[in-house]
Amino acid sequence: MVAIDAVRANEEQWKGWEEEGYVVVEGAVSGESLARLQSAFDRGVEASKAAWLEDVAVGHRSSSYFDLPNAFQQDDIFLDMVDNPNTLGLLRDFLGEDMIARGLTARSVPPCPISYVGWHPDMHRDRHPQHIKVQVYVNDVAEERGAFAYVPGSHKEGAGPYPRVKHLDAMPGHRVLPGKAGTAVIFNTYGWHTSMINRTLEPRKSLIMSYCVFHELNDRWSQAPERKRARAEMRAKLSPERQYLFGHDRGDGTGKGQKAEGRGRAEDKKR
Amino acid sequence: MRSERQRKAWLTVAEVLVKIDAHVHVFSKVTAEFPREANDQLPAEDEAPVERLLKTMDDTGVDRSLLIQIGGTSIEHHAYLLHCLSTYPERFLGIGRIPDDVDDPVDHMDRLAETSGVIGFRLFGLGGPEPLQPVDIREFRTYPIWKRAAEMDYVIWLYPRSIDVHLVPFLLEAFPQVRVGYNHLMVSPGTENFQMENGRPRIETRMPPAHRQFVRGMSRFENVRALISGQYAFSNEAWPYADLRDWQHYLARLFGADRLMWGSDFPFVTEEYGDEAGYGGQVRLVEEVYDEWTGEERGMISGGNAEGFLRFK
Amino acid sequence: MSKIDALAHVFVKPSAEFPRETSEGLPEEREAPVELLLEQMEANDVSQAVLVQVGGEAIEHHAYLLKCLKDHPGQFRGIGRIPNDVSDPIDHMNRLAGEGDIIGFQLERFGGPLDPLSPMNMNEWAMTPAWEHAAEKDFVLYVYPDASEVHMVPFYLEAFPQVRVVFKHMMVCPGQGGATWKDGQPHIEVRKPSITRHTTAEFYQFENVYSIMSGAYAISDEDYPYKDLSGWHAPGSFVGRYGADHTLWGSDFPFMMKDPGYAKTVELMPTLLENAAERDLAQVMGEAAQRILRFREE
Amino acid sequence: MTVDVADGVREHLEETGYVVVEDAIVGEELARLQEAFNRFSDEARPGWLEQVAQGRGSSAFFDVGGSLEKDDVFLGLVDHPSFFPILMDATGGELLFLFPQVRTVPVSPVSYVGWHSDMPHTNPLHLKVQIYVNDVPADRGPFAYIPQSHKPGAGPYPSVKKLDHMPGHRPLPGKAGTAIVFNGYGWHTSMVNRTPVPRKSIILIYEKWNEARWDPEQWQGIEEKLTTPERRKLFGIER
Repeated sequence: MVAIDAVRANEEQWKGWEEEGYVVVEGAVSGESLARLQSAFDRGVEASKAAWLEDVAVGHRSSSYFDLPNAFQQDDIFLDMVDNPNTLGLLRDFLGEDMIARGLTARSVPPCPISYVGWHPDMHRDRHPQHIKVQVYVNDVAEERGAFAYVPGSHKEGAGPYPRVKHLDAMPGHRVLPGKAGTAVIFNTYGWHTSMINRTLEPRKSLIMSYCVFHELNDRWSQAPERKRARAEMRAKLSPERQYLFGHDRGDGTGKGQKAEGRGRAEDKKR
Repeated sequence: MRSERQRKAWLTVAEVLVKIDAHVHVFSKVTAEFPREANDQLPAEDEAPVERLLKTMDDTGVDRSLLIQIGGTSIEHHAYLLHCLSTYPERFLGIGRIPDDVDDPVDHMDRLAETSGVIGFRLFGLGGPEPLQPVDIREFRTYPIWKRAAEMDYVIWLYPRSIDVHLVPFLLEAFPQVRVGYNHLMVSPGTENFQMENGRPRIETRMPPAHRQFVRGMSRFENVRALISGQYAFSNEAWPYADLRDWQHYLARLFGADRLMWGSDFPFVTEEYGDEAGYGGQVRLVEEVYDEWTGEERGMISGGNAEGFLRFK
Repeated sequence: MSKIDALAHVFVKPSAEFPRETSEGLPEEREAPVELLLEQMEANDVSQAVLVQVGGEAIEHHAYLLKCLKDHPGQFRGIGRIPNDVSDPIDHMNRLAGEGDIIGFQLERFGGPLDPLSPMNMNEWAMTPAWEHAAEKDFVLYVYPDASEVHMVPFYLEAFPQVRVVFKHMMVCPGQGGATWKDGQPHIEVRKPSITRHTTAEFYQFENVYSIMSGAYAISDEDYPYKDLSGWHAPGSFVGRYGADHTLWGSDFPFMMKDPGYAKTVELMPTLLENAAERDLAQVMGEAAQRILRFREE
Repeated sequence: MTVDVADGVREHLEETGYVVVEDAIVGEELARLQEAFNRFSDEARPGWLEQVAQGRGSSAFFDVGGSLEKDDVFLGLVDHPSFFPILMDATGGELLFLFPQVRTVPVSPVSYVGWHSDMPHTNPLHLKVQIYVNDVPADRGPFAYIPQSHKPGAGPYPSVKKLDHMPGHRPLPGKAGTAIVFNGYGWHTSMVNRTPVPRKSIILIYEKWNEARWDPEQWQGIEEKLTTPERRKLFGIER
């Protein structure tokens, strides 16, 4: 279930979602909770940066970006972000009640004359079920601070082809989406996106959360012991709603779980 | 049917018939005339004399090669390299080294490049801040080296460690006119997974490397060339190192056939170092890896590109 | 891989249903119906084509183009026109593109100062909003600048790197009175070797600039295969710099039908690019257009 | 013949292929030069624009024709004492003046010319002098040269999309009145002008005296101004 007070998609947001493949929600996180998020994020980075740098030195990880390890254990504010009422309602509209949260990444992208990632879709329409990502800026992200960018309409069936470009800003028809801290970008992962070049002196800090439809899942939950343990530990902290949102007691993730009844999703909701 | 020559004309690439080995080492025993540092990799009694290299090249049809300094960074440590360059100017060009703690790197560079066939310098560490720290390239220890390379058209022979890779794009952007040869498949290995095996490097690293995003991004800088070399050190398989094939084709897609250069890493690929395929295997490697490419493209990788980029005469 | 004609025109005699303007090259009685083009394409293994509007720039003048796009979905892409005096070019673009397969527009005016030595402030240029809108909507721009306006183009290319810009007619920029008609065929008077040397030839450094090697029949002073144009096709020259993946082929149908005709026009690039690799020719003859203009595989 | 040139100048020209002469033209003379340059450029501009519009001329730059006939301040540059000795020294006194280019280069994101060499070594020594008529800072399309690229067998040099990617090149900005003497065998270009102001310069073109280039007719129009034997030889009026 989703909190009743969740904000729902308005006409304009529906149009943006269907036509362009993304919706920007300004002020999705603000005030007290934004401050908590920012301090938790920075504390987390400080606490775990050394280990990351070691991995970089050994050659096991890339220095092009840094993801906070197990953010949920670091602070509950990260959990609050996953069912943030300012975005969750829209996600339910776009995915339906049977939605499930797949995870959260707390990412720092250092300044660099090149981007850590090129233009790409995460998912392929013919191979994967619908996934949605929500990117929440944790610090102010001006255009030149490696803002998220998307090719409007590239999520549609038969869109493209899109060329390999040497310079990110040469991607035909792309749109750069800068935003203040607390801005959320909800985007369709079938669409082409990237992170532009960060030419400022500060890293770009953001959360990237992933959602999809439970009964469409075609991958098993990782059966690795540590993964199961982590899920079990985390479950202890979750309210029933959150347990449901994270897929607990909903089968093994192969879609065999009970499908939530009568809960439509975007495609069924053609108005 | 179009001739190779005609094809080249359309592609306007350099003459591709020449074979050039863009990464080899020669060294002598430690002597008064040719002092050098001795260590596990290079015991004082070991030697890889230039005559042996020349014979190996002649036996395998390699015309020229680029000698990379090994066995120390001070001027006197370069004695054998300089000797080889001045003795066989028509066969070799050279890459020198610079001590990390040298007071005046510019003077060091100019002195080495002045009279000999030294066309550039090899860099490992770049002397900049760690990831997530503010970056000002003017504060890098190696900034004066890059600046001088830009002024004098020296080549930078780059083999950074993984902890330094994030600094490279800043330098490439600031010095677009500097020719950079990025060593050993652009795998910038980590510090802790170097070992010696049969007296040659054995580097445990995952492929594709963790910093592949950087590799993709750096390919847009026009003056970077990727060295198709060092496979033996990274591969978990015997020649032709099938586990590296995908990565080598990825590099080819990024850089195009005209921005790859083959190098052998002689002498560490010879039988003396327990390499079964030997130098001949290295010479055949480009053909083996890029088997679906045209002969002309393979020719560019095996020498045509190095001839133009390094200006072999 | 079958071929894609990146520059063709279709039109019928003016009628209530399909109004169009008439001109020296497009007299009232002249017509080039889509059926004729399809016939030529089929006969020469050309599977798809870009139809560029002729015969007027008003919305209603596009009636026949829109019909052809509608009747042959997937086979054609359309390039519309914008009246120089239109009050709201953006609305004009949207209304035409709203119709579906219109993927962009042809521009011949750039709205900046004709004197290259005067201050270049793009914010004041009449066409800047159209370029902004093209960037916003991912429209393709076919450009055919006059010699007196080409100096404005690189400012747009730099400001809008994400806009696909396609130059027709080998990137030549005819001067006033440089384009004339003779027996229904155009002739474009340009200095050879190409005067593009100092201008459009340098635009290859922008990733989204593409060149259609069309109009040779009109530009050349010689008979087919127009060897006096080797300055463009010779190895390492114009085409070589842009690269096969940035070079398109176009017939300029129907204006070259009398001489040399469609079949010979299809054969022209393979003839002039005699040294090209097969895969490069495949790019020029269709693969590049398929990718850049987003034609679906037939 | 030998000519006195400052210490190191000959060596610098021989070694790098160019020599920068700062303040070659100064004060009153510079003011006159700028005034004449601007006056004749303004006169020539409409004709140039017409040429451009007709497709008979390039909009990428424009030259004032007949400058030597128009004003002695231009003529005075051809054997100007500030750099003339360098040219004479480089050619052993066997210098032939070919022609001037009084050139204005508009602002543009692309340069009007790529990296190139003017002449192959089979051609007699080809020397040029680039004189900045207005201030040319690094971002106003300064002349740029690849040191040592004038030497036989130098290079090869790659074709680069962005001018500043040329290996080992050196842009040569300078104040108004700066003169750059360079060897035309070497690779050079004009960098991109990103300022709001066009670059104004005069390019003087010379060669070591040779029969093929000698045209006694060429400067008949200004013969009465070519009174000294040196000038008459320099302009090819007499052998």
